[in-house]
Amino acid sequence: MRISVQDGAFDFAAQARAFAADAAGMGAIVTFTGVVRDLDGGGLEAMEIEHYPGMTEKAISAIAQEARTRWALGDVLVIHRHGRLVPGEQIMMVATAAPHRGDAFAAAEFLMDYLKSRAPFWKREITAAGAHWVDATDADEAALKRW
Amino acid sequence: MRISVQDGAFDFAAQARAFAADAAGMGAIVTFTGVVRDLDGGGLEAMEIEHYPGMTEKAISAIAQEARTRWALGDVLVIHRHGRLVPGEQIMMVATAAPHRGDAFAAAEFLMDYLKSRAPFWKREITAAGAHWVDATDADEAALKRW
Amino acid sequence: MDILYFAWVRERIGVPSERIETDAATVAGLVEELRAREDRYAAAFADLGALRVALDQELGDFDAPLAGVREVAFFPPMTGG
Amino acid sequence: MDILYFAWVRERIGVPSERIETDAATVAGLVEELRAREDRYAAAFADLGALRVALDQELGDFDAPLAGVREVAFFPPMTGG
Repeated sequence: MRISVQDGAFDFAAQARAFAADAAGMGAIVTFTGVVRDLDGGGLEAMEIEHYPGMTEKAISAIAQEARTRWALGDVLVIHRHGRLVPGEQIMMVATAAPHRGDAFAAAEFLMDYLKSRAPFWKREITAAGAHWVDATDADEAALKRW
Repeated sequence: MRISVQDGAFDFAAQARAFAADAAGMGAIVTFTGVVRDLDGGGLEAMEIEHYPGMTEKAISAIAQEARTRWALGDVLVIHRHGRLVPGEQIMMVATAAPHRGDAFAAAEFLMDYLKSRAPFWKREITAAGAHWVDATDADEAALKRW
Repeated sequence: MDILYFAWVRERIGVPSERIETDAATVAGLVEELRAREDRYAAAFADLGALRVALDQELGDFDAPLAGVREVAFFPPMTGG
Repeated sequence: MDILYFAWVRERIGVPSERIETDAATVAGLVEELRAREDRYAAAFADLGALRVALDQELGDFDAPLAGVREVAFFPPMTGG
């Protein structure tokens, strides 16, 4: 299990390659990558991500451990950036390896749902008009109910 | 949308990198990679995958098109090998790009469930004791019911 | 009409494909004709519940009509992915 | 006790953290003390439903006891991923 909270960029494909290479005996590997997307009407200059150093790593570790108790997993990787990102940059990724595809998919979705609402990150959108904290959505909170 | 049915190996990470690079404006990228796994008791020498040339590409295209009508997707990639593979080799991959993570995950799982049971591939396990056609499972058939 | 066989169906019948003349109206009628030919066909088609059929490379049913069909394939349930 | 603020809570209060002395028994008691200090605290803590709290870096509730706690953080609902 590897968890990295970092301000620098990561190479999603290189991380996926290394993760897959280490996943001996696993039949299924799922990756998710989140990318900074422009606003629907355009105009996003940057996304700034604030976090709670110390708690962030602990919270993600707890979420990943929980995933390991719920599904038969070989390995888990979580990388999440903080700081200033521009549209098109990769914010975060998760990867899961499991003997069977159902477990790999479920764990990856579980990790994403929990990272969205239970890891201490806060996003702020920067446009020409100013800065705006992104609101948590009811849909993201509701997504936790299914687990 | 790209679909490749091939006997040669593919470079999962390079494919994932190219797919992500082309997915402009997408917020979520999901990849699934299937790997030949040894039998639970060991002893798998090879997995031979037979397919139905011509129909295979059509069937996968139809599945991918169906995914595009069900979810808001930016792009879809499916690579599936046939021929003789040894444990640890990657059999196939799918990748989906979407504005939102729910669509990317759902489409990737849908593609996998349909590829398992509706694309004309047949797996044969080769061990020292002989060759054995892999049986389709009730679980794989049942997985289609949720869509 | 081209008839194709895959996986253990191909192994039981002994050839991957063959061209036949048939007046059968449906896939089921074609299966009856094939079964009557030789034991290896009877063995391959013993349990239709264990078989799938494609007509011109589209999955179909055993009661599907054969009119206009050029290629019929028989195979066990698929195991891709 | 170290008190940390994140996102718009930090912006409203104007500092990312501060050390305070408190006899409050619970998080809610601490919030009452802070609200009484200055308008900027009253503004930040106007709607507890819009806030989350962590005690020693674990998510907690507003009625959680403060005994033994060294670090309390207030912030809006998280938006990671």
